[in-house]
Amino acid sequence: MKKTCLAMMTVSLLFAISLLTACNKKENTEQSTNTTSEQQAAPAGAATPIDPATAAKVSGTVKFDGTAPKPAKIDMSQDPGCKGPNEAEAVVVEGGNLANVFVYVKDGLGSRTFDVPNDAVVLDQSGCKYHPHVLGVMAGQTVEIKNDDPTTHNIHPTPKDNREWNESQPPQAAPLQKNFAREEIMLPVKCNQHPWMKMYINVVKNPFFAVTDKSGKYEIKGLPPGDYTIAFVHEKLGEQDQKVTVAAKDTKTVDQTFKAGGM
Amino acid sequence: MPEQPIPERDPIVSKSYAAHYLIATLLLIATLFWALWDEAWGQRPWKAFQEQWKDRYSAFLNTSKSKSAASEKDVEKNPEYTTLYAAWKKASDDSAAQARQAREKLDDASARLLAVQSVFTDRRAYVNALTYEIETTSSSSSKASRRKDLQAYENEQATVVYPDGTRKKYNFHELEETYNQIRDQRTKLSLELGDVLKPVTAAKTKLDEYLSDHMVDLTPAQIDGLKKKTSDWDPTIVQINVAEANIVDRCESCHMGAREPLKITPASMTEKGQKKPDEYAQALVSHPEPELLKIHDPEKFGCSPCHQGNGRATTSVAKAHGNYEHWLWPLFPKENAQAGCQNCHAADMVLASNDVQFQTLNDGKDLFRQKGCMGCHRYEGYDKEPEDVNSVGQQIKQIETQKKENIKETAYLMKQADTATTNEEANQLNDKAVALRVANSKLDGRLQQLDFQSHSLMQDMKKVGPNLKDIRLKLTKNWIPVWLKKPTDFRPTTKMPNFRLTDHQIQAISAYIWQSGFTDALPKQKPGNAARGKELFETRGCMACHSMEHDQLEGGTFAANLTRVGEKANYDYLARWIHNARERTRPYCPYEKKDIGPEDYAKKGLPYKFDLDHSQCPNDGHELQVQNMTVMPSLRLSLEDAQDIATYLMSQKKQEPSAYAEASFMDDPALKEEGKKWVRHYGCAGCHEISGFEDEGRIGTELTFEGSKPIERLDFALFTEAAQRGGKDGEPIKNSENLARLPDGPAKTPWYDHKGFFEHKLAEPNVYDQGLVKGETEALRMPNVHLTKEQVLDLTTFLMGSEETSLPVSYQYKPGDARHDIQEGWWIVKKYNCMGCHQFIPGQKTILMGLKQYADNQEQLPPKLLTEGARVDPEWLRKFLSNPALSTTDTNRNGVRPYLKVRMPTFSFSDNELRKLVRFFQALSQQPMPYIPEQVPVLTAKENDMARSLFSSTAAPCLKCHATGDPSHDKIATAPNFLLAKERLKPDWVERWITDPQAISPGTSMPSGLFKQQNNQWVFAGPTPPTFQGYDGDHRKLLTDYIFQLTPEEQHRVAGSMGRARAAMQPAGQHKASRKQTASSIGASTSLGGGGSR
Amino acid sequence: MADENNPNSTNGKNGGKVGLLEKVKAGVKEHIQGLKTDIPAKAKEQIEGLKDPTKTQVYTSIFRHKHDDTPRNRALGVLSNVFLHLHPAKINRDAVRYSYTWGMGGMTFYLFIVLTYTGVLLMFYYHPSKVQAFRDVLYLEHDVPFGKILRNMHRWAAHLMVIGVWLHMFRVFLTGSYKKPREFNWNIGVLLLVFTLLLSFTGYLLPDDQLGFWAVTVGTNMARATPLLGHEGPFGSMLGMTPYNDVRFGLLGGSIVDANALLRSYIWHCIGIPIVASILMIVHFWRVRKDGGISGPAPVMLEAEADKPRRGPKAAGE
Amino acid sequence: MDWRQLWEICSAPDNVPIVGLIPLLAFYIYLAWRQAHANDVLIAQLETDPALAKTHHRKTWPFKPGWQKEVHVWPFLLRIEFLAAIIVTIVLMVWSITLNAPLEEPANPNLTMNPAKAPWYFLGLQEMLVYFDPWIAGVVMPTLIIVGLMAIPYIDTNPLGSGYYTWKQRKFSISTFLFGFIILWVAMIIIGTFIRGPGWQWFWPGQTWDHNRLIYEVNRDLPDIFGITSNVAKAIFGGIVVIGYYLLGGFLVYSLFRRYMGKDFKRMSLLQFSIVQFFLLTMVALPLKMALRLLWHIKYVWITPWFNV
Repeated sequence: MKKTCLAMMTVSLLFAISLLTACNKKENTEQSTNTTSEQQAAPAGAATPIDPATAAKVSGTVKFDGTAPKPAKIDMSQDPGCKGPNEAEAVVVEGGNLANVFVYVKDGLGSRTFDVPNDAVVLDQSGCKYHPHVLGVMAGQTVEIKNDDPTTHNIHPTPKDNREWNESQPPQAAPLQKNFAREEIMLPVKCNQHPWMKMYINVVKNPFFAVTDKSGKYEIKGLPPGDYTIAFVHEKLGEQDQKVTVAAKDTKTVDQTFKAGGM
Repeated sequence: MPEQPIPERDPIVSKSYAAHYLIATLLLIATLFWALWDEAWGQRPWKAFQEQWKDRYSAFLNTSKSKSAASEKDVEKNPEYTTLYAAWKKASDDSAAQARQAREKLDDASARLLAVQSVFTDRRAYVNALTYEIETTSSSSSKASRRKDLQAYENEQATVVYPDGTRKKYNFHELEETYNQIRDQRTKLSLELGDVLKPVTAAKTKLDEYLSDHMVDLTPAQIDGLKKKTSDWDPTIVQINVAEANIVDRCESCHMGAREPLKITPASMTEKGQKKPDEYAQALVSHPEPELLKIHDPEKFGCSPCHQGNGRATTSVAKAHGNYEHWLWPLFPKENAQAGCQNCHAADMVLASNDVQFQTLNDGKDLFRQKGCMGCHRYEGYDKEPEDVNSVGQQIKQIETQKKENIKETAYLMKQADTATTNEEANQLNDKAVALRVANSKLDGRLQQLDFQSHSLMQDMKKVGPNLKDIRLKLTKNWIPVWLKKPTDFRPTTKMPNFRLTDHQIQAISAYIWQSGFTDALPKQKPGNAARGKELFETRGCMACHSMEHDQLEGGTFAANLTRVGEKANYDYLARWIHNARERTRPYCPYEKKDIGPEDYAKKGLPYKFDLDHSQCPNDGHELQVQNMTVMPSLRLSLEDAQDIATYLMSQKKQEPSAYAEASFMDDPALKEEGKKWVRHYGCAGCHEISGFEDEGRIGTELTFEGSKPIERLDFALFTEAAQRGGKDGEPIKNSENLARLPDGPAKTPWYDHKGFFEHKLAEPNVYDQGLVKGETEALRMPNVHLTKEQVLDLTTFLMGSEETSLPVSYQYKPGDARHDIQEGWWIVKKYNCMGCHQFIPGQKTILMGLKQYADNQEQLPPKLLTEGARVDPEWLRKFLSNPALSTTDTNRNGVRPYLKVRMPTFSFSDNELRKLVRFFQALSQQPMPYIPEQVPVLTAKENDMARSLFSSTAAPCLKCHATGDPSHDKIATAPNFLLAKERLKPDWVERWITDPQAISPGTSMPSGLFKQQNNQWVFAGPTPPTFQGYDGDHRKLLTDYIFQLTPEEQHRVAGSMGRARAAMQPAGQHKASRKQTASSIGASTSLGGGGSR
Repeated sequence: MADENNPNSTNGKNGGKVGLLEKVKAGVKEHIQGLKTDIPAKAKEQIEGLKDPTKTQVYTSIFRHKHDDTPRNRALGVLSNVFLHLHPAKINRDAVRYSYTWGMGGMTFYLFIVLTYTGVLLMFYYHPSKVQAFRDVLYLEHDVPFGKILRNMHRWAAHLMVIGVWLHMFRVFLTGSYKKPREFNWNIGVLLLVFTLLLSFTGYLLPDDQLGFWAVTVGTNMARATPLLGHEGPFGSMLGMTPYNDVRFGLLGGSIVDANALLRSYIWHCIGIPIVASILMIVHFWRVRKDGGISGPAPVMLEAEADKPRRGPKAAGE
Repeated sequence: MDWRQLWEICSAPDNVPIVGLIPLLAFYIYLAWRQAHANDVLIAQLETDPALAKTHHRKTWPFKPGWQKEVHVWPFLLRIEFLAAIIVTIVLMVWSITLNAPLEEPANPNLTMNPAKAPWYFLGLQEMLVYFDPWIAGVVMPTLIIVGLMAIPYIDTNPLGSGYYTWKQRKFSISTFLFGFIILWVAMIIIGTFIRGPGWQWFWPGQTWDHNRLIYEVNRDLPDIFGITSNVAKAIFGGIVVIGYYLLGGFLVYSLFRRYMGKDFKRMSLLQFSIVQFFLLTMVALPLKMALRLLWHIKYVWITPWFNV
């Protein structure tokens, strides 16, 4: 009993500290995930020196092979507070390019550790949808959750390896500050009041990750030279890995294609 | 013989023995030293352990201290700490001057007291002595003279030299007074000092408390304490001595770390440069479950009652662990350590400490029941209903005799009274007669209870295997012999074990069973829709117990794997079974030992109707067995649903039933008699209901105390030697499949112990027949239960712990309070596999949680029951458990959570089981029984308005998720209707629930953070409706009270006001067709869960 | 008190006898002078005396004879010692040869002493009750300082003693030492053999473990079959012997080996048999002396002298 | 060859004394034999040379006139006794340090030990249980042993060999004693310890003690072999055989004595001779009975309603 109590206290303590630190940087929140990763590359050097001079860049496009399924229509009529585009975001394909694929360096960094950036990553709820739909974050990094809707949401992540929680956020409530301690890919987050609301958080231990945009593009910067396994993960289509060797100051293009059958 | 030359000097006289003596003496001295060394060191290997402990633990403490110091720094950075620190600092600064002054005064007073005291005590002694003489002198003259002496002495002036050098003279009385004065003064001063210092100590205590509360580990100061303790340690025997239980355990003489407050692992005790933790590092660790030690205080329980071993012995590791030939209780090996729990907790089905389950033992207990071990082996507590039925029957007989005697006695007494000589005597006799009649009436009440009891017990009796009386109605005939040959070939996960039957035995057995089965006609069932059946099968919760294997095995192993059920089953029977598995073909009368048919009912002119309410035998009025003895419940499906599922299941096959070879021998009456012999020989009736074997006893050994059987009584047969010696030829199991069942693989070391015996027996039950020449009826009968490695380990642990305990009764876990209710409840929870759907212990995984369809859809999982007893009214719970639909007409749904596709089944619990279950849930949540409902205050109109506005505000849209009874809304609801709350819930629980539901049911859809604490009140966290202006009451309480007073009309009104006019105006068509609700809700679910499922 | 101690001082005041004071002073002076010479002289004397401790009164009170290496003193050394006077002052010159005597009698006696001593110590820790007995042995083994070696020594000395007795008997037979005039002493010896075995046997049960229990069960089961007195023995049942009144019941104090048997065993082992055996031992040793010391090594006798008086050949031999 | 089994038996703490006894006995027999032989040589020499016999000091040890014929006990004997005591102490202590006295499970009347053995010094008697009924093996025999031992001085009429080792002068008595001690006592103990395994079955040294071993053995009674079925006839037949054995044996002993030990025979009274005869025949009866049992599986010779022999 006592032990768990103590553990809980430390967790809450850590949480409180992270809250404090996150509060300082509130202005900085409007960032796409791509840029976050870019920024994180620099502080990473502090933990394990990565010479920015030799840092390489990996980028590419993720394609979808086959006919994209028609996005399901969502009936939002049950809550008058929900307005906006009502299409499911499970597989978003535009011109053969697949969005919302989480790309990260899965293997090859060895035992390097990286500093956790102080900036919070923002998860916004508006139009009874999550923005972004797929989010990348470093373990321990603060996620700031906002509610821009005139209705109450509840944020309910259902992780496998992290602690589960479920908190309500009434309209105009203060943003929630949360973080995840352990690595976990495609950690589902949902709102119990709006069953269609769903997003995925990806928690990784390094700053080398990105999420493809509508045009299927991604970019990972600041990689030190080496051999890596890069993983492409999609919520429905699963994971695909690719090995890549990066030389100093390299600019590699790594493309990936998901097949329709994966569903 | 050649004459030897005669020596010059007489050898006898001249021979010197000096050298002999020298050597002998030296040897003697050496031996003495050896004996001393042996006593001091040779017999005390623990000294070496303690030396190592001092070295290694000190080193470990040094490293943990630096860690602790770092975390202390972190805590100290905390603003709260800084405030407290500042407060302490300020207090101590403030009081410093005052304190110094007070201390000086105190010191001065003490010195003066001392000065007076030294003179005073001396004089007082003289006065006392004189007084004594006065008291004891007899002559009055000498008394008088002594008195005078005393007087003179008391008046003498004594000089006191004060510390400041002043001298003062006092007579005795003045001296006494001065002494008392100064003493009182000093007391006052020291109190004053205490007052001055009080705020400082208080602040300091607060500061220290804060530190130790906020440190995960020990504080550096605490670690320093440990370091000092360690370095000051003198090697000595550490022992726990409890005379009451004859426990003398010196285990901690070597296992020095066992009770240390820090977590010590072998790695942390490994010396630098060592690769692997050595013997010392392994021994010096802390106890892996410190929580357990809190419940089982080592000062009372010692070590050996749980771990066994020879607690007294300190001469060698082997001796201390009891690993030698003549010690009856050797240490349980690490992997079987939980066997120790069984010693006292044999009656507990589930062992959990601090919500952590003891999985190995719990699984062992489960397996023993699930695999039907108790069908052949008696084990105290398992499957005890048949025994209870017997004892109840006996009690009934006894009471009946008693009653008869009483009646006789009454008549006799009354007769005597009539002829009594005096009225007094007559009255006395009459009184006695009256008392006896009252006694008889009480006995009648008792009889009634016993009748209920036996009714309950009949209902509670279950068999592990199916009822084979129905075999002709249920099964494909030709499939039966194939199944008997080797059940695992057909269904690898079946509970049916592999008997080693010859073809002839198979033929005989199947012939007997077939020919003794019922031949009644079954109602024909309409064919159903397989696709819908599949849907229902996967969503109604069938898979909490049953499994299906397409790509991989999915579902529970509690009941059968249905992958190939289509090959063996009869559709008509299957549909009926799914509709209500408890429905018997014919009731059985245990009194007549006969299956009762319609003809028996017809004879008495009764309708052929039998169920739990019609359970009396038409022939003799005795209690009938009216249900199938299966734990399979009724899911309250409509007949069409059952037909759909049955159709789906019938499609599950790998080959056509017609592909099985014709088994015409099953109709051969000649084989029947022989078959009966084999059915009896193999104890089939232990698990199955078979005609002619209803009262068959168990064929195996009783296992209740199997673990304490002397090893000589375990028959290793030809492998005794091999087991004792181990080595490469020590492993008797040759079959690779069975070999894989051994938890540690093929034996390398000697395995002549209980563990070795059980493991080998379980892995290959006939292993000890190997090499023996035996007749077919003499060979070991135990079938191969095809266990996995882990299961063998679990069961071995269970059996090893099944010992006759030598501990006094006060040590055994035989609670008489609510904990007993918990014990009893777990048996039922396990019996019906409640844990397949519900979570009872945090972290416990249910079968359903593991299913794919719930991975993204957890709100569709059955509710967690972590605090069920605190949540619901026990009376309501009883009603719910006996009828989960909460309705007698509209039963094809869940009573509380109609939005769940998974169905809470009707288990037809007996009154007995209902009582136990309700008590169990209450006890599990520490709720008192009986429950007296809390009175909810009636809200004023204003409060009602406020509560309503909160209840319906967009910030707390309760009715968005909670069902309202409006079908169009309820199809998207994910929480129960508030109208149920009044009868169902406990108000205090509701308050806790709406504050932090995650703490009560982790992962629930109900969000936390709705309320926040403000001025010792819980207020709504979101924007409060304007009506709350100026309200300073507790919002949480208000809302709860409102919910408990909610009427259907109010709810309807609120729902309507929440912009659900459209929903409310839905065509009434859907409303009335409640029977169709299943279909519609399924339809809804597909569109709804579209994102997630399948 | 003070008055009595120094009468001079009070008198002096009263009488004013100054001369007396002077006298006392002189006397004290003289005695102090005396101290200077007397004490060193006495000390010297004392040291001289200690140089030869055999002359001190303490020594001579213990050893009643001088210790000069004279035949007389040697003889007295043996004769005046209660322990050694079992021996004669002088013995046959060859009787000191180990190859002849094997020393088994002496060793057996020594072992008996060891057993008595260790046995007494063991009795401190042992309770002959069913509940305690086994625990006490465990306690001895694990708790008592030197308890283990104590028990081991008792056990092994007992075994050694049995072997010693056998070998002693063997030797006595081989040297024909039972022959006239030592027939009776041989019989005593046979009885001692029996008592040695009984001592060992009664001790076997005392740890109350499986080994002792079954050994004693097997041993006493034979008593069941005692002719006439055992219920399974010939004619036993005819005489009304049952398991509850036969000789075995008498031995065990019950029909099975149980608490009573343990107690009986204990009392026989610790009191009964040792007393009887000690008495027999005393007789045995006494008879050795009285029958003319140990038998040999005697001069060999020739066939022709077989029927002549025993002393004959010896005279001829000189 | 099962060395482990052998080691297990030999190293069982309570068997160690027996293991020690064997070399000890061998050593002392050798010691006695050496001296007996020397004495016999001396006797032979003296018998052929009566002149020397008159002057010789008659011991094999050297002797010179002038040497003391008797020596002081102090120190010449006592120094040896003390030395012996020290050595015994050393041996005992070393033994006690290195080998623990056995302590098995607490006594449990419900759990029979297999084999349940008596203390090692009684194993000879326990072995006899195989061949005789308990009343003989357990009661009669020990009594006879004690009585027989006590009778020895009174029936040994040979005046020679008193006080010195000899073989020639006491061939009969020594061989009888050796037979009794070595064969009937020590050998039985060794059989009981090393040969008798679970179920008191015969296991050769090095054979594994298999608790499951079953042996087919039909034990018959002697009268059965002769086809005697009636109980009375059996009793009479057995009685005749046993009495006949003693009568015939007695006669045989008588003739042997007369033939080879005329002088001894002459010195004996009738009672002495009958006692010698009886004990001798009884002693010989043991191996005979053993042979009957082990080789021909004959259990009883004489069967009566009251006792069997």
